[in-house]
Amino acid sequence: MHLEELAEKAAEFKAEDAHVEHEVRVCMAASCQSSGAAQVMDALDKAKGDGQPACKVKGVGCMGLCSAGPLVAVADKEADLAGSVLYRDVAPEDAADILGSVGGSPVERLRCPTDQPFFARQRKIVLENSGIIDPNSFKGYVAAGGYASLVQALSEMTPADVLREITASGLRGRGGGGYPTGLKWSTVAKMPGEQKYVICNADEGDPGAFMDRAVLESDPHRVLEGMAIAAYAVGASKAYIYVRAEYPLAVERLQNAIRKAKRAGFLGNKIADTQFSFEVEIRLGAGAFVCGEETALMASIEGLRGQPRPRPPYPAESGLWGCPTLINNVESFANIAPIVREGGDWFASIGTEKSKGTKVFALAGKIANTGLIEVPMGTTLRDIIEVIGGGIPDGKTFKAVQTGGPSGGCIPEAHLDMPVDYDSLKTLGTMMGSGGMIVMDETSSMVDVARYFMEFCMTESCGKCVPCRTGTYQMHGILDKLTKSQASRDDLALLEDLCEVVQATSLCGLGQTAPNPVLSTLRYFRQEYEEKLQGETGA
Amino acid sequence: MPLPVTPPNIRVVTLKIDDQDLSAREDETIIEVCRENAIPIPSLCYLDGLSVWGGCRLCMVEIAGQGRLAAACSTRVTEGMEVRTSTERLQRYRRTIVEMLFAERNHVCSVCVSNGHCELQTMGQSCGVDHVRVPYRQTPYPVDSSHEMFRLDHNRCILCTRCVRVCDEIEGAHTWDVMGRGSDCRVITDLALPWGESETCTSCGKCVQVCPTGALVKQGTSAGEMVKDQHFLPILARRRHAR
Amino acid sequence: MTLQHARPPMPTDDKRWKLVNATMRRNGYADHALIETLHSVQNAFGYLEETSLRFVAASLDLPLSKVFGVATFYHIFMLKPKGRHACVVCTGTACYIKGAGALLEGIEERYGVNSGETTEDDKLSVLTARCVGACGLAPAVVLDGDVVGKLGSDTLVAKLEELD
Amino acid sequence: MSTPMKTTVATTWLDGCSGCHMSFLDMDERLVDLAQRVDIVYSPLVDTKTLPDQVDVGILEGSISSDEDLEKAKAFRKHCKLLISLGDCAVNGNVPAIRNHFKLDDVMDRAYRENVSLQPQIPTRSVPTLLETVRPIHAEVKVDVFVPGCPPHADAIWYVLSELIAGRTPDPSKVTRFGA
Repeated sequence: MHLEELAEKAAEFKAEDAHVEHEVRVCMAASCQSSGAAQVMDALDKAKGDGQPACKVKGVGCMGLCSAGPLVAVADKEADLAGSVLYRDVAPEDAADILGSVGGSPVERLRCPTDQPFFARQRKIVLENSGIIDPNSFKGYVAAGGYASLVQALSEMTPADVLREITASGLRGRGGGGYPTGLKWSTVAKMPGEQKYVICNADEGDPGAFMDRAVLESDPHRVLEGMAIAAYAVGASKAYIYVRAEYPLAVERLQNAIRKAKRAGFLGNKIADTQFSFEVEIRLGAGAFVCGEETALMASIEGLRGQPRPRPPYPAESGLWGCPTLINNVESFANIAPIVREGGDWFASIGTEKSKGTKVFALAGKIANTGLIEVPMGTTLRDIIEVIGGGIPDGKTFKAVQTGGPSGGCIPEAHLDMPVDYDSLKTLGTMMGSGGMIVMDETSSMVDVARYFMEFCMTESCGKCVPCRTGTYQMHGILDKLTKSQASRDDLALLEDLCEVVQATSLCGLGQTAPNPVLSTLRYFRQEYEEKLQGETGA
Repeated sequence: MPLPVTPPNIRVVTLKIDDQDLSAREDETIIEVCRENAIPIPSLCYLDGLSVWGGCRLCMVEIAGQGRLAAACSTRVTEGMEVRTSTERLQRYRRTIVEMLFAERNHVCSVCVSNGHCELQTMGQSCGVDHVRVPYRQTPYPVDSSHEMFRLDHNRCILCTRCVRVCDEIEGAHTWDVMGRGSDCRVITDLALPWGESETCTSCGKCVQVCPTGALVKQGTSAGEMVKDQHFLPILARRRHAR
Repeated sequence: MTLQHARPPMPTDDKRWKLVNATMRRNGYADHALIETLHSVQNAFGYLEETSLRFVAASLDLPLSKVFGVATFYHIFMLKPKGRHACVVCTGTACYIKGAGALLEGIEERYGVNSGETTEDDKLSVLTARCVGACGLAPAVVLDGDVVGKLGSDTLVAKLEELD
Repeated sequence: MSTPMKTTVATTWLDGCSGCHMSFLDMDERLVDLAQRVDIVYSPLVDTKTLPDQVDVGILEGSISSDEDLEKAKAFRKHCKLLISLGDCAVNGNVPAIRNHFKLDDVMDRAYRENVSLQPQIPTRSVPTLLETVRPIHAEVKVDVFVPGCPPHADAIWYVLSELIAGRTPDPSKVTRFGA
């Protein structure tokens, strides 16, 4: 198949909806569904009946502002979110009013302005289709230009060409570590061996992070397309998506997408009439955070206890069943199709010097606009929290923002003007992580937050290595004493010692980063620890 | 007896360990080279003849030019590598790790059948653990005496998985494994039922011999009487490997 | 010398074993299908009973201890039956910051059960999850599979009371 | 009367078997030598019944299991310049701490009711109240030197005391260990 044929197909699919002028898009991602989006969709379908042929009620993916769900957008067919009329907190009873407004004046009482910074300040690459196309529709994805990058790669590029574009793009792993994607792909491509694997890490585990979930629920084909391009570039023919069992909707949509892509010939044997064959299988996680670590994840795919093993050898040399294996996370793969389409240089023109492109963040906690955003790398924390996030609700003041989940740290007010990228966050003692941002206000105790994360690491420690297994237990014990004002100054010193040992000696990333929330809160909020010391009153 | 043949394509590299100039095959790990050259490297999970586990983290060493410490058991030597095995920092970390092991379960050395012959006890002494700074976890564990020849005392287990590996890799029975996660981990036989009821145990006793502490012992031994003998392991491992 | 491995017969004539068998067949009875198979046992029977573990071990030719090790490593797998209703309280960061602890306390106060426990009348199992990804609705619980968000402990207990 | 040149030493046993003190006596003829250099100002081994205000070296055997043990440990800490934890019970709880795996009430019942045939009753007077958990000395007061062992060998005690008297910091790990 050539690009022209695919373009014809896309035009054909578009033509099926030629009579449609307006779309009523209902967010059917997990968060809005929990607020009753399915009932809203039903009501809209019923109210519409066979009337209004030029109007189509369509389930779409995440529109970002999860706290205002269920969200419904009324748009001209080709319009994006900014160009649509958005309604918030929609109830089934509002169906008739919304349908009545199509092509006329908006329902003001439900309106959620789309010119507010939350929408206007975003730049969407990963989420470009999210909230616009129907994630269950293969045709919708193709009509929106989907699979063109795969076909382009297969028909017009050599694997080396693809590697060159990915390397030129400067894309770095979105799972948190920030390892250059081009370098990783090239390493796997260079490895000898008939059998290689591609793995998509969709075991999004950081508490407070739901970016990957939204991508999988909103635009599953894009992830498959990225994986297929990766497989072509590195010489793999088999892939696994390791996804959390706690994300049933994402799993369902992925299964549906795989089935349809296979039927259409974008997965399976001889894709797009080339010699390239590619199979994708879903593997369900079973409730183990440590399986986000790549070697533990591979153990889990192999049907074993999800325990990490020492690296090297890295998965690129010896991964799944000892074969060279490429592991990237959902968001990394979701960036691939646009990079191939627009070119590596285009991608590299977005973001900062060392962190290219955009990043999807999940805003949660004590912030007005809870939800999902995508901004260029280098956007300041202040912009994200105060402008896009709408600041702190209930008249409270900002205290800290936590990034990087249990491996990250808390950033105080003083550093809010830091542009967000991999390296700047590292200098602040935290990390990008997968993109969760939890905002805390003056009522949150930082010692308590540190204890919370340590408890998380303690229960998620796999138990293999001694420093992580016993160290997280001991650190948690001291933090617990601190929150109860029962700890002494010696305990605090011991806590700092343990942080150092666990960080330096643990086997995998979970243990090595488990002390980060403690260290960063000690760095910026030591006062709060001091105030908690037994028998001592705060300074 | 024919001399062992070095496999083709395996190069010899030169490296420095604690200022000693050494040469080694490039497929060797740091701990192997150290043991060949009588440079002490502490470890409780590594055992010559079993697969590498990398769990105790006592063999961490410093490598010049590398920010992170490396585990000697799972790091191969490279040309020009400079290794330090016993800096002040490493000693401090090892001491803390051993302390946390003592605090995790109930190692009452004075009344242990392995007293005087226990690798953890010896490790504690050599790391300068004269007391434990962290609080003891104080969780009681059961003792399984159901096997007619052997006994399992979870109170003295350090989860090194030597028993699991020897049973799987050398004996081939895979009677042992680990259940649970984190601090709740426990070694188990079959479906975590009493050892004496195991359908797969061949009573070969290899697990008992490789256990570094008094967790796996012979029935009928009393305090200080359990002496382990691991000389069979490299021999069996070699012969199994040769096949 | 190859020793043939004989697959065990189904433990009972319960039709649900066929579902389990189907999963294993789909994966070619490969040992790496263990976790998939345990998922399908739990979906079919609600939990992993000793009989199931033995059956799966024998079918996939895996050591019993390995199967048990895997089943107890992953928190999703239950070795005991659950109550008629399951309330999973999300303890992710966003929910924690917004009061997941109070929800658990509310349940404990009313029903006397903590996370991981089931009420004596088998009505309700209380569980926790590390993050259900519904941070926009914090604090959230998953009640019998449905996410319910923005809860206070009073409203949650009221909802639980409505269950039969 | 002690000459001012001599190091003053106080010892006592808390929850232990007094075996460490026996090991102390096992220094045999070296005790004569020791007596030239130290004055034992308070100890179950001597007659003095009150702990002087200022002592150079305090030696505690046994773990802290009762309110009386705790008081003694605190008094030693207060009056001794340097405090030694002698033996495994003092250093890590050892055998007395095995009772931590049971509820205190069950321990009391076992000792005073279940195993008693004549007038089983829990004593309420003239016995110290047991603490909920048995703890090593350093869990309650700061300890300067730890001498593990069950009991530590007389040679180990001799080594530690000689080093201290000579003004050096001993390294007990060279000569003793847990359980040794």
